[in-house]
Order: sequence, then C-alpha cells, then structure tokens
Amino acid sequence: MKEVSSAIQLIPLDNYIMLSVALFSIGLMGVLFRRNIIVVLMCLELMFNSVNLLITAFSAYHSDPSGQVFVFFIMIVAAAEVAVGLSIVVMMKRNVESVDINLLNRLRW
Amino acid sequence: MVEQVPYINFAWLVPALPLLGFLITGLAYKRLKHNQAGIIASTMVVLSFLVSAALFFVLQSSGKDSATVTLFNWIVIGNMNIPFALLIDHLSLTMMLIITGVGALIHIYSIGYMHGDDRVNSFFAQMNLFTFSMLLLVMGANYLVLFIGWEGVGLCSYLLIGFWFKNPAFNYAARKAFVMNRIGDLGFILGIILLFLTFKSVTFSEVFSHAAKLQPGAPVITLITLFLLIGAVGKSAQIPLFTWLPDAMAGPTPVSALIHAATMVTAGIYMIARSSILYNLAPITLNVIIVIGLATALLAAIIGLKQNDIKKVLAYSTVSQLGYMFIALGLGAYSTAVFHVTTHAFFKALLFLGAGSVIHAMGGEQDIRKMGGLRKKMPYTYFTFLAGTLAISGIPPFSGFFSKDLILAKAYEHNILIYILALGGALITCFYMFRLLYLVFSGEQRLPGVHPHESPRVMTIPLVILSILAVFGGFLNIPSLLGGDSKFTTFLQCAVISKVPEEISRYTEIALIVISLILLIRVIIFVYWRYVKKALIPAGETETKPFFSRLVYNKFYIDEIYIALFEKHFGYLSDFFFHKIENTVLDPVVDEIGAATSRFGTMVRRLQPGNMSFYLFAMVAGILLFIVFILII
Amino acid sequence: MDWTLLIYKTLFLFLILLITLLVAMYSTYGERKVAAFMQDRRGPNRAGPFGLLQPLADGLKMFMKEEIIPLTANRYLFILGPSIAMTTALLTGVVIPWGATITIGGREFPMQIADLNIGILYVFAMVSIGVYGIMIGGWASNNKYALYGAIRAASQMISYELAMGMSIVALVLTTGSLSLHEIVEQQHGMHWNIFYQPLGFLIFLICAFAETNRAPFDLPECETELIGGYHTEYSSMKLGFYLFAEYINMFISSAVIATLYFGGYNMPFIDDIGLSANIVTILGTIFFFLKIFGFIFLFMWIRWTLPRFRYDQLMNLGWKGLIPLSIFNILATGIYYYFTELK
Amino acid sequence: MVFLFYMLSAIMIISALLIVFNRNPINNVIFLIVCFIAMAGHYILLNAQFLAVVHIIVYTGAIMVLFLFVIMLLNLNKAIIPHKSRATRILAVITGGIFFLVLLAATRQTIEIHPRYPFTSDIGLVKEVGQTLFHEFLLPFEMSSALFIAAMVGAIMFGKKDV
Amino acid sequence: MQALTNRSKVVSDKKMTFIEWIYIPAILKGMSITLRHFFKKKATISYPEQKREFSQVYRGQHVLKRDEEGRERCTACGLCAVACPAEAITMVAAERKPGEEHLYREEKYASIYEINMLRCIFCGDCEEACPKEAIFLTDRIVASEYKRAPFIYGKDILVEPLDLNLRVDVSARQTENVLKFKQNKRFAHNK
Repeated sequence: MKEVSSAIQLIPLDNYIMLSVALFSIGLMGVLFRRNIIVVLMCLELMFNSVNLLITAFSAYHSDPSGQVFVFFIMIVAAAEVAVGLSIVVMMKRNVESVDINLLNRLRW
Repeated sequence: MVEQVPYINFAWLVPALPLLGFLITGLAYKRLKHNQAGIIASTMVVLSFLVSAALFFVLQSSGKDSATVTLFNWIVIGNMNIPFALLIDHLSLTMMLIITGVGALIHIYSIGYMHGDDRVNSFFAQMNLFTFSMLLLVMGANYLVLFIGWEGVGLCSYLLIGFWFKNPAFNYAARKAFVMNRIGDLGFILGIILLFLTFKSVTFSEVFSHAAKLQPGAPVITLITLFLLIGAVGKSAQIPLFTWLPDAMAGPTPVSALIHAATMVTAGIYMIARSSILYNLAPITLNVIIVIGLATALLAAIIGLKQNDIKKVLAYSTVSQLGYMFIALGLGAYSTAVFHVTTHAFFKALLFLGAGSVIHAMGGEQDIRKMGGLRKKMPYTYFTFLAGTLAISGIPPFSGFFSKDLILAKAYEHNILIYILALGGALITCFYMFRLLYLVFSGEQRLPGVHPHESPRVMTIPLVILSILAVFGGFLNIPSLLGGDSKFTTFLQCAVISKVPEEISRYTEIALIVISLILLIRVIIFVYWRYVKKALIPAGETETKPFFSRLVYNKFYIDEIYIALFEKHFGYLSDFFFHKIENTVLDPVVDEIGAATSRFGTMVRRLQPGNMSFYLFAMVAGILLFIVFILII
Repeated sequence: MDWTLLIYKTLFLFLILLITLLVAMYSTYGERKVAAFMQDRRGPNRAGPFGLLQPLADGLKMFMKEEIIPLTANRYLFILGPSIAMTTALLTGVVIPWGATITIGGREFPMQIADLNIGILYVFAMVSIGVYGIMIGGWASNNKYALYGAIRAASQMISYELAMGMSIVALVLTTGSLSLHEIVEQQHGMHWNIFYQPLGFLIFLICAFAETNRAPFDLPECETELIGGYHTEYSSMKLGFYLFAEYINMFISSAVIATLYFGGYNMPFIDDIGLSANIVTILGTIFFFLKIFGFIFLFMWIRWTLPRFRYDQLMNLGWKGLIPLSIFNILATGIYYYFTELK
Repeated sequence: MVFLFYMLSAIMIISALLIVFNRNPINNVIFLIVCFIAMAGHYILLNAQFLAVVHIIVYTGAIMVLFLFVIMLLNLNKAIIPHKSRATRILAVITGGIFFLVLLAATRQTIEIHPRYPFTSDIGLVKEVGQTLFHEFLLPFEMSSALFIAAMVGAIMFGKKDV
Repeated sequence: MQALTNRSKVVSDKKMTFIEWIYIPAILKGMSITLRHFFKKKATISYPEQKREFSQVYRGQHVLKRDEEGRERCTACGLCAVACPAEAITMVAAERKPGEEHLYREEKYASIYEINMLRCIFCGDCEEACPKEAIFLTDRIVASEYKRAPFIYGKDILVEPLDLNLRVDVSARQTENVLKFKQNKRFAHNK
C-alpha cells in the first residue's frame, strides 16, 4: 500500500483538475447534445462523477477524509436522482410513447 | 441554588399523567369503548394524586420549604432566560392535592354521570386536559408557566361549558365565559409585562426578592397588582366580571363541580395568594379587593335567594363564597383565603355532585320547584347534600365553620362594618342553602311521571368521600381557641406571607362565634318554618312579584345592563369599520396588489417556452456568465 | 519490489485459477451425480472410472459444437456477455483467504492473493458487476426469452443484493472488520460467526442462492418458461462459459460463506494436537475445502429438493421477507452490542 | 503510476466522448460502465479504496443496471430518436468547449493547497471515512436516508400505472 | 371416491400457522427426504453388463424354429403375415427341390422371410397364427443399430442355428396348456 500512496506525490493535482473539468464539460456537452432523455441522465451521472473525482482528489491531497464523505453523499443524491429520474422516464414513455426530451414541453405557461 | 430534595424531580409526573390521559383519550377517542375513556382518565388523575401525596411527604421529610424542578430552558432570548420550571412548595402542594384529589373523585363520579353520552371520550379528554392545565397553573415556577395553565383552563372551561354544543344557548354561555375571561386575561398579561419590565424576570423567587426592596405603596406595585387583580377578577368571577359563572352551569354537572366550583375559579385566589408579597406592598389594591369581594359576596348571595335552578343557586353561592375569599385576601389573610379555598373545594364539589345526582335522578330536570321528597328515595344523596349544606352554612363543627369564621374574625378585627356585611352574607347563604335543601328533599314529589332513584355506586362513593372531607376538613385548621394549633395556617406560612397577625383576642372570638351561631340557627328555623311547615313554593315565571323580588329574580338586570352599555356600542363600531374602512379602503388596495402581480406574471411567463433544451442552454449560459463574472472580478 | 513474493503470488494466482476451474468442472459432474443419487439413479459412470472423465468429455463436446451467432444479434455484445460473466466469476477468488500463512525458510507465504481491508465489499462489487454478463448476453441475443431471462436476472440480483448487503452489515458489526483475512482470524477455533449471526447466515445463504441463479431461484434460466432464459441463443463454448460461470459462482459463494460464517480454514481443537504450524496450515486449507464442498453439496441438495419459485413469490420473499428480516437482524445486533459493549 | 494515470484518463475521456457521440443507448451504457470502472481505478490511485469499491457497487452495480434495465424494458435499442439539429449540435459542442476553457481558467486561479492534516495514506480506509462520517456528518447521513425514502416513495408513485 | 394412495392430502387454503409460514421445517423435511434417497439403493442397473430377468411371457425378437432334424418348419403359408397388425412380415414362398428334404420339412418353404423390426409391435399374433409351430417370440432383445436398413431382419437372423446346442429354447411358450389351446378348433384363428 505504500507504493500507491506515492502516486499522489507523483501526479500533480492539476492533472486531476484538468481531467475532471474535461469530463464535466463532456457530460455537459452530452446534456446539451442528446435528445434521448436517458442519455441525458447518463451524462448527468458523468458530470456528478467528475465532481466526485475532483473532490476525492482534493481530499487525498488535503489528507482530509471529509471530502470522501462528501463524495459518499453525492453518490446518495445521485442514486436517489436516478431512481426518480428513471421512473419519470418510464412514465414519459408510457404516456407520450417516446423519450425525446423535446417532447417534454408541457412545462410552460 | 437550592439544594435539591430527593425524588422531587418526579414532580413532572403530576401534570404529565393527566396530559398522557388526555393524549390517550383524545387521540384514540374513536376506538375507546363506553367506559374505557373514563377509567383511563380517572386512573391518570388518581395516579397523579398519589404522586402529589408522595411529593407532599417527600417535601415534609426533607425539611425544606420549597423545591424548584426545572424541566427545560423554555425561552432564551439574549440574557433573558425563562425556564420551564415547576415550583413545589406548601401552597402549590395544597392546590395540587385539592386539584388531583377532588378532581379524581369528580372523574370517577363522571364515569357514572356521563355514562351513555355519545361524546363521553371527548369529555374525559377535555377533563384531563383541564386537570393538566390546572396543575401547570399551580405548579408553575414563574408567571409565564402559570399563564399557560391559566389560558389552558380557560380553553377547557370554554370547551366543557359548550360540551353539549347542539344547544345554542349553551354555546352562548361558553362564549360569554370565554370573552369574560379574556377581559381578565388582558389585565393579567399587562400585569405580567409590567412585572417583567419592572423586575426583568417573571420567576416568582426573583420577582419577590426584587419586590422586597421596593417601598410599600409604590405606584408600580399598585399598578401591577391592579392588573393582576383584573385577571383574578375575571377568572374568579368577581364583580364586574362575574356573570359568566352562573351561565357556565350549561356544562355537564361534574364540569361545574370541578371547574366552576372547586378548582378553576380559585385560580385567581391562588394567584393573588402566590403574589402575596406584591400585594402586601400595595394597600390600595388590598382595599379594592375588599370592596370587590364584599360587594360580590353580598350581591351574589342576594341573587341566590330567588333562583330556582338548582345549579344556578349553587353557582351564585360559589360566586358569593369566592367573594368571601377575596375579602380574606383583601384583609391580607392569604392563608385563610387558601384555607377557605380548600374547604370550599370539598363542600362545593360535594354540593354540585349531589345536585348532579339529583338531576341525574330527575331525568335532567333542574328546577327545584318541581322537585321535592327525594329524601326517602335518595338517602345517600340526601345525607351528603345535608353535610355540604351544613358545611357551607358554617355550622360547627363542619369545615365551612372553621374557614368562614376565621374570615369573619379577621373582618371584625379590620373593620366592624365589613364584619356586619360579611355576616349578613353568611346568613343569606345559610338561608338559600337550606331553602334549596328543603325544596329538593323534603315534602312531596311535585313532578309527576318521574321515578327518582338512587344513583349508581360509582357516583355515590365519591359523594360519601367528599362528604367526609366536607365534615372533617375543617379540623385541618383548628384555631387555638378550640385547642388546636392552626396547622394549616402554619403549614402555609412559609409560602404565603400574611399581612396581619393571624391571632385575635380569644374573648372576642368566642363572642363572634356565638353571635353567628345564634343567628344561623334562627335563620335555619325560619327556613324550616317557611318551606317545610308552610310548604311554600317559589313563584313561577309568569306570576307577578313585588319589585325587589323581581329585581333579584332577574339578577339585578346586570346582563341587560352590560348589553346596553357595551355590546351594542361595540356592534356599531365594528359595523362602521367593516363598511367604511375595510370595504372602501383596504379591499381595493389588496385587490390591486394581486392584479398587478398577475399582470406582471403574464409578462414574465413568456420567458418560459417549455423547451427543455432551451432551459438547459440558458442555464449553462447563466453559469458561464457567472463564472466569467467572478473571474473578471 | 520483492521478487520472490511476486513470483509466489503469480504462481498462487494461477493455482487458484486452476483449482477454481477444476472445482467448477467437477461440480458439473458432482451435480449430475447428486441429482442422480437423489433420484435413485447412478449418474454418469461410463467415461472413466465412476464417470470421472465425464466433465472432460462435456468440455470437449462444448468445444466441438458449432458456434452460432444469430443474425439479428448484436455481435459484440453477444460475445461480451459470457466473457463478462466468466471474468467476474473468476475475479472474486482473489480476496478469499484459502489458508493461513506457510513459512518456508523464514519467509512467509500467505495463502491469499490480496488481503484488501475491504475484502467483503470487493466480493460484493464483483458480484454486482456479474449481472452485466447475463443482462448484456440476454439483451444482445435479440430474443424475447433471452430478454426476459436477462430482466429477471437483473431485478432478482439487485433485489437480493440488498438483503445480502444488509446481512453482511450485521456480520461486520460483530467482526468490526471488512477484511476477510481478519474475519477468518477472529473465528479461530470454534468461534464461528454462524453462532453469532444465525439469522444473518440464513439470509446470506438464501441470497447467495439467488445471486448464483441456482434453484430454487433459477428463474433467469428456467427451462419450463423461458427455454433457456438468457442463454437461449447461445451455443458452443459461449454457452459453456455461462454454465461454467454459474458453477464458479457457486464455488466462490461456498467459499465466501465458509469464510464468513464457518471459520474459513479454522478447525476446532487443532491447537490441542500440537502439530507444526505448516501442517496445521495445510490441514486448515484442506478443511476449508471440505467446508466448501459441503456447501456445494448443499447447493445441489437444495436444487434437487425445492421447486422453483414463481416470480412474484421471489420478489415477495426478497423485498417483504429478507430485507425486513435483515434490517431486524442489524437492529438486534446493534442493540446487543450497544448494551454489551458500551457499559 | 503516472502511466496508469494517463491510461485511465485516456480510457475515461474516450469512453465519455463515445457516450456523447454514439447513438445506441445500450452502447452508451456500456461505455459509461467502462468510464466508471476506470474512475474506480482513479480512486484506487488516490488511495480511496473504500470509495472505489462503493463507487463500483453503487454506480456500476446499481445505477447502471437500472439504466440498462429501463432501456431494455422500454426497448430503446434502436436509435429512433434523431439527433438535434445541426446548429444545436454545433452550439452544444462550442458551449462545452467554452465551458471547459472557462472552468479550467477558473481552477487555474485556485490557491495552492496547504493540507490541514499531516499527509497520511490512510484517509481512504474504511476506518477513517467511517469515523468522519459518523462523527462529523452523522446528521447529514441520517438525512440522506430520509432522502432515500422519499426518492423510493416517489419512484414507486411514478411507476404506478394509475395515479 | 376412494383415495388412490394413502399419502394424498386434502388441499385447503386455510391460514398458515407461524411455523408453516416460515417454511423452514417444511424445507428441512423435504431435504431430509432427498437425503434419504441419496443413500438408498439405486434402482438403475448397468444394462449391457447386467440384465434383468424377463418374465415368462416376454415377447422379444422372433425366431424361426427348426424341427428336431434341423429342418425349417415354416411352409410360407402366409398366415403370420395376414395376422400381423403392423404389416411387418413379408415372405416369398418357394417349392422344395428334391434333395433339400433335410433342409425343409414340407414341400413349400419361405425362400425369403423378412420382419421389419421397426414396424413390429411384438404383439405375438404371428406366433398364434402359425399352424406349424414355426415362429416364436423369444426373450431376446432386438439390438440397437445406427441405421434403419439393418432392422429388416432376414432369415439369416431369424432362423435358429443348426447346432442343437445353439437352438433357441421356446419351451416356456409351448406348455401343455398352450398346445392344448392351439388344438382347440373352437377359436376362429385356429381354423
């Protein structure tokens, strides 16, 4: 286990920041890009996880476990979100026979 | 910090048990079968009584005068800290024992009395809530906790007077009681606020220790005590706020017994006795109290002479007795007042319960002109009622004698005029009580078609116990004249600071007793001659009566005067506010605000096309702008 | 880098792989034998003595069979499915302590490949990935039976993972460690966790049956309703992978149960005999394998005793039976430790 | 180590891009799984073993199975839904790129990190995480269970046919 | 109705008791049953090595009998083919040449006699129809084959060998009763 810990010293934190930001941007792109609501949800998960990774990296570099606890909570929120989101997707499929995000346009005046 | 008395922390059980009973019977009122609610409620009160008794012995054996039990910090704002605390001292213990003891008996009695009523579960829930509130009232260690109890009993009183809410008259009575009490409460709140402003605390001990440093007769103290007095007047049904109490007889009889005779109405007495230190500093207020008490005692007694409703008679007698207590308070003989509260609780509860038993037997009939000849049919009720009557009339050695005689003695010492008037009131009391007794129990039955019968055991046993208390309750405080040692007075001395020395000269006292005894016996003989020998029946509604008699029969038209004086004018005022101010000024303004918001909303909603992609883009753009903004700054 | 250790670990890894495959292979034989015996038959007895070469023959047959990929199937996923199933099945064996430490020439060789301090969770994670093999395979077949099997498998495994996880939580409450090695060490002698967690064991056992898709929880592949379930369209060695993965899973589950609840390689009374440490270790490993075989036998025994659940019964048992029960178990354990340890 | 980092990062970014640009939802799910497993590798590199395993259990083992499940149930295997219009797509890519640059610029400005605690490699272990979780964050932890209940009830309500 | 077995139980949907509801005793009971069977004597035998005893009236592969002097008894009368419900028997009759008296008992014999074993249902009607006591069903089992053709048995298989030691024993089928029965002309098929 000692070898692994040296990894933190070998890799600068900037790399993790860059990686997370890249993943976040890709996720965001997907959210804007895709019309399939399930894929949009998946891209949201990706964004969540990029944040998780960043927090974990900070926590590791800070030597402070509370960052990891936060990741834990984010996971919980993500799980709850997915449960509700997917049930909404099922509902939508059942009602409008499609999962196209552009069909969800009832939410207006 | 006072060193704690062992086991005293269990004091919270005393109010908590009735509260538990209230929660059980109140929340599960749909599931409980006919008698279960009553049994649960009664058990809770009996347990509460046992705990109170245990507390009594604990406090006695510890040798301490008082103990404070802080349950939790209630209001903490800045450096103001009002704990939710219970004060256990001799005064509150006395009251606790009365409330739980008499309350338990009345609860048990109610099982029989309320049997078959379809809202019996609600009844017991409210009774328990009342017991809880009353205990909170007497156990509170500061004016705020006391005030909670004060308001709680007011609420329960309202609920229970209007218990049979299908009758609009009863509802009216309940409302009247509530409004009257509110007037008193307003004064009480003002008094508490003033107290807080003056002493920066509402806790009894701190207030009293601060007050002791003030000059006697200081205006602040007078003002405070007057405000508090207004509260006490409202709660204890004194002139001018007494008219609600006779109307409160609309509630079930056990309610009348518990709330409007034994406990709640004595809250004012208790409060003043509790604040005795403050009142000792305000001689003006004391004089006001004497005047009010005297006037009330006499007025109510006179009205009681001509009443024909069995419960109304008792109600006016209650008002009158409360007047006596006020006299005692005004004389500065607080412990005497509390002693009278105690004995009054016994015999008045007894009388009310007896009356309830009679009403129960008569199938709901309350007019004494239609009763009569119940002695044979209801022996238990008769004898217990007789005991109560003797007690209230002040015949030795019944309990009323000891307490009333003490008050009279004090009055004599203070001012002979007061004494004469008070004695007159006592004689009138004796008159109408025996009138009631004879009309109800002697002679022949005057209402055809009813077959009275003795009440069930569950009702007579409380009656018997109460009658024992009413007979022997006076021995708690045998004056030294009769070889006693005034135990009760001594007991209360540490909690209640009396103004006057409690002893007067022995010969005067004997003389006073003899005088009052002779007069009382003459009155009784007169009543016997008038209502048993001549078998006079009071005139009915329609018959013409002499002026004074009519005046008394109609309660001096006080209700009507109140209506003419206050109600009408308030009605005009509210009409004016409603039509002129609200309809023409306030309403349009409010409407315009709503309409403007709505118009604005119509404009704004165009921003919402309903397209998710658009929203997402907008959101991302917003975040981007935000970050860029932060970066630039 | 300690080269000896590295070589040893690599060798040991291969050994474990070999043993796993071997055991899985002979489980098929055992299964058939047990089935036959319980049905008063004799089972395979022609290939080799007592039919011992039967698994080889079966394997050979699997290899020789024609490889079919349906035209409408998704080619890559169709191949990916069995691969994932096999891989995840094999990955689990890494954290299981197969024996205590052997000391040769002053050098210690632990009979465990990786002593993770989160060993249980690792097992759990691998099991949860295992669902994909079945789901992807079933979906890629583009066949309604296969899809049904896949969906059944997914929902079944997710449902029972919850109860399994919670039964493990109760176990972890008693052990205070997630490391399998430590858990085994704690059960030294006769302090097996089964005595402390009987209810947890029962729940874990039932969930293990469900997770390995063994009867009476073999709905994903139940022949009477779904032809072959998720592997309806599979043939040749890809089918073999699925079948094999199931037996490997069974072997690993038995090992995990034996490790968690039956003391792993611990034997009662072994300390009293006074044998040398290495011999004790080897005996322990043998004993461990005996326990594993016992559980494999239990798996088969139950398969040939109990009828298959109906789907709603399965879900009822999982959600309304086992999960509340395991929560209760956690609660009871927690309360017990609250009152015994916090004095 | 560095090599591992770059390899995992490459896997993650490529699979992430494939999620966005591949049109088959099932493939998307599988790429996301790959991405998540690579992320678990990152966690292990960062010494957060517990997190890595929990990540696999929660994301790969539960959440993605749900996704797969829904896609299978709704039979979305054919890419029936068209992409958005070309303009939108280009706009999306541009927005993503700008976002990347801006975020990068923003994070570039972060101050240098001064660890609050002396460096240890133990913070990712169950013990440490658990102690932090149950000492400092007990209330949020309990709240999250309430959140879960709410989400569960909500999901069931949505899933019911006639509500 | 009388119960078919003594183990039948009346099914009812009464509410289960707690013990029944947790199912574990029932499961254990079932497992004990299977375990008991695990150790029971197996019902299977290894067939080719071991054989079960056939009953006396078992009807297996046919045999065409020779008489005591080794002559074929069959005269190709065709009654067996007529009687065969599965139409499995075919034959071609031929006249006995001089000098073949030691081969065939009568003047007429079957030059070809074939039974299609895939069609034969082993009813034994041919045996009963035969007036010459020539064809019998024996306790031998028809061997399995990979193709269909070998199942058409010719005389080379059906006729029993000359060697007296290798003759097929059909005495179980020719008891006194059977012979007497065959003599009885009251039955139509014996006419």
